[in-house]
Amino acid sequence: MFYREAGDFSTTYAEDQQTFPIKFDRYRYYVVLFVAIFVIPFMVNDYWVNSLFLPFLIYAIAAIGLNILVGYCGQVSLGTGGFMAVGAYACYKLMTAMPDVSMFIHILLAGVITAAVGALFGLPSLRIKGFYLAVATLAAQFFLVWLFNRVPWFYNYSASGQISAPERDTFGILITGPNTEAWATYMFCLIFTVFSALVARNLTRGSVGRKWMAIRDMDIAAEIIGVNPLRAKLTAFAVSSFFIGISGALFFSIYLGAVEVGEAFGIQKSFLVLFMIIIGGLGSIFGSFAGAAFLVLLPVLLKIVGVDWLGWPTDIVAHLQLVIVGGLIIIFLIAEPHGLAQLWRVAKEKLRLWPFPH
Amino acid sequence: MPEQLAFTIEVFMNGLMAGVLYALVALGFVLIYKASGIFNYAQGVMALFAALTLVGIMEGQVPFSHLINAILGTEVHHFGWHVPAFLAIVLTMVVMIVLAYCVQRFVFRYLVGQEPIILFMATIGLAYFLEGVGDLMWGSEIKTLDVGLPQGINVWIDEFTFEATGYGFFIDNLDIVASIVAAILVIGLVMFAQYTKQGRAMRAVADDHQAALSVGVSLNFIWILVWSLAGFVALVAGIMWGAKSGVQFSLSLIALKALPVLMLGGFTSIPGAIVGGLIIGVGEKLFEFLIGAPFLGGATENWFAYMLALVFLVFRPQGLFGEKIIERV
Amino acid sequence: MAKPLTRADGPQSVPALLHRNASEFANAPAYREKEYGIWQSWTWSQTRDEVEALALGFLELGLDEGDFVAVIGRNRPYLYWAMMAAQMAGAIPVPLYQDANAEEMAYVMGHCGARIAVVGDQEQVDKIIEVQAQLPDFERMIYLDPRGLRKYDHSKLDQYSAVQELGRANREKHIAELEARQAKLNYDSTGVMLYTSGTTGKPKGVVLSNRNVIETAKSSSEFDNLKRNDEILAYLPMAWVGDFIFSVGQALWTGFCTNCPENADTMHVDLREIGPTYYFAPPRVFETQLTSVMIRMEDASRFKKWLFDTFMAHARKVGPAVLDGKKVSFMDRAKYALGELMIYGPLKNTLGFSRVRVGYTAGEAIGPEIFDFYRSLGINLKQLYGQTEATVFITAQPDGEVRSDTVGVTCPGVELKIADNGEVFYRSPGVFVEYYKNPESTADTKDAEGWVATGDAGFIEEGSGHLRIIDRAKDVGQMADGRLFAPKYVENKLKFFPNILEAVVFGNQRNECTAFINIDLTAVGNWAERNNIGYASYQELARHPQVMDTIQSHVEEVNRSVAEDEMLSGCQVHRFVVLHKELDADDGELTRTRKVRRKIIEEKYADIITALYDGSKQVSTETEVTYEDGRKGSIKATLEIRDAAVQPTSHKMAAE
Amino acid sequence: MERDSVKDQADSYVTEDGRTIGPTVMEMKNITLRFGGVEAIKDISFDIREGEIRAIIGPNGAGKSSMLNVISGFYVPQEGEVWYKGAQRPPMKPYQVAQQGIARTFQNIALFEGMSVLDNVMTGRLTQMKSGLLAQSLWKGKAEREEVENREIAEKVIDFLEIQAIRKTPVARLPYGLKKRVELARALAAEPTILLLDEPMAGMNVEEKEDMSRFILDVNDEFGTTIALIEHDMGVVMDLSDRVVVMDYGRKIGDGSPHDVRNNQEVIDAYLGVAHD
Repeated sequence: MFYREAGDFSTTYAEDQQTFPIKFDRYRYYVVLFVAIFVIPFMVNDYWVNSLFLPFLIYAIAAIGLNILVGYCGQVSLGTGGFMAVGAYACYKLMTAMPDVSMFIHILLAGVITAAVGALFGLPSLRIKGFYLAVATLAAQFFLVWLFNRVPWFYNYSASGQISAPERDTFGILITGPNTEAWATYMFCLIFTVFSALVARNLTRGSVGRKWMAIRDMDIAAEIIGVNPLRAKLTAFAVSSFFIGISGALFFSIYLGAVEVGEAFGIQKSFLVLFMIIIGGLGSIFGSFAGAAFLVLLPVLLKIVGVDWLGWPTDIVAHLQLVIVGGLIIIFLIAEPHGLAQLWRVAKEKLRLWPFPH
Repeated sequence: MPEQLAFTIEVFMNGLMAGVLYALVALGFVLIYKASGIFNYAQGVMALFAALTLVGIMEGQVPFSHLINAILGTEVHHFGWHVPAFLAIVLTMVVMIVLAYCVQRFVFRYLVGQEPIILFMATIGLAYFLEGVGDLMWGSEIKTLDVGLPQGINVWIDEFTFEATGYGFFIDNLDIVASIVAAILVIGLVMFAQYTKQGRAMRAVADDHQAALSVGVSLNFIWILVWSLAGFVALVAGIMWGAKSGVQFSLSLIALKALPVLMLGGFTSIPGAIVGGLIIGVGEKLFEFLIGAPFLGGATENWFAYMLALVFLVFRPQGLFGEKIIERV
Repeated sequence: MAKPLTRADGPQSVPALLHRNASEFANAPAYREKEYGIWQSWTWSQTRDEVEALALGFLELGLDEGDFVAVIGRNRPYLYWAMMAAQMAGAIPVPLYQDANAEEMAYVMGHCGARIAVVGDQEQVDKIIEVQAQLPDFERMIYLDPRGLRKYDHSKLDQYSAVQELGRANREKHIAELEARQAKLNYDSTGVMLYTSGTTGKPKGVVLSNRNVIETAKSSSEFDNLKRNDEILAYLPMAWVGDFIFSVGQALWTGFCTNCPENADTMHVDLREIGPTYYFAPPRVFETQLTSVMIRMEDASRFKKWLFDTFMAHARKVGPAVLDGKKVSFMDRAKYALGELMIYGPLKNTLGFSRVRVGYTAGEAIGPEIFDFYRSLGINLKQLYGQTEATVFITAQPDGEVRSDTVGVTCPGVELKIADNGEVFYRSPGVFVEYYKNPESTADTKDAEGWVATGDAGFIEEGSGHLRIIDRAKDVGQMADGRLFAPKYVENKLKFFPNILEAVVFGNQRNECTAFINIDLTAVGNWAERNNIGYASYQELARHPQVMDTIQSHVEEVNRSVAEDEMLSGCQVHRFVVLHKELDADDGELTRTRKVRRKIIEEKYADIITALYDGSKQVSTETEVTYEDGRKGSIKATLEIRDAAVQPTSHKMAAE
Repeated sequence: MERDSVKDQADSYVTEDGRTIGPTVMEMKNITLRFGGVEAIKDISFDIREGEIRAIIGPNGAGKSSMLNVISGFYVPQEGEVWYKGAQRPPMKPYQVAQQGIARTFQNIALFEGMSVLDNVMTGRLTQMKSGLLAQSLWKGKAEREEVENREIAEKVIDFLEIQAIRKTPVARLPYGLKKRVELARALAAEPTILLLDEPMAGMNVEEKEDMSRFILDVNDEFGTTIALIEHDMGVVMDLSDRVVVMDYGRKIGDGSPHDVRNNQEVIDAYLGVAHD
């Protein structure tokens, strides 16, 4: 309906293969980006940032990561929490070991380290398939959490066994520790989120992405047309873990500030991120954002409605939340297995064909 | 006889008894998986739910009392009666059957023919849902469950072993009862699957839906049946675990214990589930005792089972009893 | 009599124009073709080089001045270049219809004695090879798409790109010669030769000079002020004069960009992608498109359908006025704007018309409601009247004076005159040189003063000065009182009503006109169902009084509009019958292309005609019919004859 | 069988219908393949010559597909050698075989249902795309160039097989016949030395079969691609192929020109008898 595509054509493959080949989509994307960069930072306060934007941005990265593995490469993983923990602890060790190095570097390095770990735990995927693999990844989840619990070196022998982020800045702007500005942390995470989205998009539309999807859609055929399954799967695990590591690092250093591995990165976290991509849509970058937004907003809304308006005890609201999330998962799997992203796609198709039905 | 060995044997026996329980839960998975191709992650939560319900009924709690109170501002909690354990168990079983029906009617009927992985995720959703409902119905505080099972150290074994080895084994009566019940149940289920009409129908469905349909087996019925069985297993597991360490969220984690058992034994093999269960049970206890606790700072049960299964699968993807898979194009 | 004006200044030939563009707007896009998934583009300078390379290649192959080069294939830049290259080399391009069968090709190529043919693909190659034997002058064939041709004997066969290579390789050798040949070209040298698809007899080769091409291109471009940044989609047969003028003439003159679709199946997608700003299509294209729109809307959701209907209704009300910049009440404008957002805009977009600035239709009469549909959407669709002999343009509708029933005012430089029998004559710089090797037909059509007979009868409307074509001149007769009798004109008006499928008007040499009517079974059938009127057969429906009333109202409406034209007022239908059977090609009443065979009908239904003229209220008749399976049968019927109200007219002509 | 001698002949060989085909490019030597107890292929030897269309025919369960799977490295025979381009092929994984220039289609379509036609065809190019992860993640340099270059090749194939109109359609939405064509496109995009077609016309109607046959022939003489195909339809085989191998119960019972094979008694008994099922 709002699309005006006549006269919108491409004369080079570069134009044809760009992320948003349709002008209208492209412009909309620019607008969103503009708002995110030049408007929001000047309006946010601590509450908004801490209850909405930070978790959204950070979970979005994690969702993108998991989506690459599950949605694009078809390898189900329940180890997300564990890998986020790797990112967090890697970041912590780096921060404390090299105080003067920019946080950007630390976060990225944390991602790289997580990627390595992820690839390691991806090795079995060559032999183990389907949800045998899914279960196998739980090994990573439990082992890693246990590791960070039991090996004091990881939490610098602190008495509590917790890790907490010391104050660090980038370009003189404080972005970790208690005394940070809302906009600073927001911008810092935003940069990583945008970066992750772009990289993920580039990978998934290129040859690597096709290898992944080939494996996902029909691994045998993929191998016979020349895709090296182990390579493809390992890259998927590595890239996926890279993003998850970054999100873990941010989750710890920027968002929480101090974590106890068991509760922050337990198996519940793995499921949460998995739900995000199921609800958002497997195999879609947009879906990762949609899912993250949805599951970040939902509890906030429930709390506002349940606790603040109806004045119910928090525990009941928490239980209700479980019911609702669980129910939603089932409903989505039944009604729209491809999630919000698919709804979006359909809507878009309708708009493009408007006023015709098909 | 050196103490170390004695300890080891004791641990071994404890492991064995834990293993039987794992086997039991795993069996719940296998039944559903064989008959419907559903990998039921919610099994553990079902156990929790069953236990909660049992306690609730025995205590005569008002279901959803918290919610009701929150909404109506009332202060209802108890009907003020107590239900005898046996009756309560029966009622709980009824609840589990109703649950089984609902699950089939409202969820999986719409997911027939979906990829296994989708079904799996659906059960994760189900797990969340049930957990939430359970808490809403009965409250989430830790409860003690006493259906009159013998508790405490088994004196006889203690003395006997003391005579024999000079060291008295500490074996909990509950564990003994649990393992016996579990063992009986396991045998019972196997018998059921092998020799009863429904059992055969169940296996028929497992082997070939179409064929089963064509010989007039009602899929819907079978599925409700297996879900009920799973509910039954969950109930038993719930009772045992609940009696042992109280009814609380952690109870639902026994499902996580059962997963590696399944990987080991294969999702479709009943003997696999049993043997796998025992291996895992014994394995993790011994590992913790011999390596974990002394060298790794303990609590290795959390992951040992998985690592074992993982490593095992890498070398034998078809599991303990599965036969070699020939891929075709 | 004014001599056709000549331009001493400015480029005097097509190649000259090409060179001008190549230097003036070197880097502007000249041609595009959707191939391999994207729009391959060539700038003007690239185009010049490509064309030159090919021309040099021609020279190397021994093409002489005055030779003919046949060009056959679907619209592709390469083939347009081939035509230009031929002109560069002093030869004359002859585009042929790609769907012509081997015989037709044999005739045309034999008639002009083409030495070289540039063709699209294997299909064309095979056709020509089939008839090669009959073509003494024919030498070589140049093909574009090598597919399937690998194994052919290449002694008389070259690949297009190979010829260009040849040309580039021998540039030094021939460039001087090529320059010389181009230098010789002037306004009077032949630019192109186009064969008119002869409905009667063999096709005739219309020779058009550079003057014809350039002058018309120039005037018509100015007429619609076409700009360099315009876009057209070239999808109509290359052999048709229109395509030549649009895609070569005007393209070269204004320097706008010509786009060629990927293939037939992707045509609509490509149209949508390009979104041309200047668009031509014959009426049937618009007609089928409109029906498809309606069909697609059929299964739209109720809400969408409601939106569509309401806004389209509004559009029909004010759309054309808005388009013509007439004054429209603010509320209507607002509602129209809303409609633009909700319906018109998206609709135009999906059809690919969003950017159309000038759209033309021509060739035959277009139904008013079809025409108005597109206009009301805000698409500036106009009518023009032209023919090959005039290098297209004779008259066209200027913006703001667009109507479905005229073909507009004379194009710049065109003079018109109407003969007594109503035939339209014109004279213009576009007037063709001659029919190739056919002096007598040339003489028949073009007199010494350069007036050309169109073969159509028409008249110039009082006041507006618009030309209105009424019929083929040969079909126009005279009534007893000498007034003009143009049956087709009236029949068309009648047929524009959805309820009327066919109409036959009589009156030649009579005092008044009468008509046979065939109702449109589907349209009227629908109406019947909606008003739950039961009917068993066509005949029964046709007899139904309400139907008769409706038809009568239609006839009277037509009478009113006919009466408005002084000249044709005599053609009002006084009495009519709704026939008891549908006119049918199987019964020889229509041609296979659904043209009415008056003679046969007049004989067959003589009784009814007499009844129409002897004032009787009804007539019983029996008619022989042929059923699908070929069996013959006959139907008896008693037909009601209705009198239709007619407008009083002055019998001026009769008086004289 | 009598034609077996052609292997010993000089480099090129002229078929009955006068086509000259090149030297041997691949040779199977005494291949035997077992699944557990069952012998799917029993001691079969034959060769494939450059630029020829080589058909493998035989009744259901004759082991044709297994043979194709051996060639494409999906099954590893217990006995026998595969010779390729004059050297014995070491045991290797299917993807390595593909990288050696052997592409194939599948009996029951194995397209990537989650992708568009274009992407599916592009997967045919994967063996040629070498740019690194970093370059791709930034969509710069080699990655970008590579995408465009390979897109061009893919588009040529799309154009060749006349599927431009469905370029961006998700394959899941395509009718069976088109899917088969897209699969051929994917295989073709790899610009293979040998193209293996596993029942390319299975389940097609007459026109579709004609189209497919035309495409196969065109591929063979436009690109000179060597083609080995399995086909049930005897007529099609006879029209298309230069030489035919006939299998029955895992044994080779005939090898030679279509003409020879048609008149080979054993073949007639074993195959033509059941050809009408």
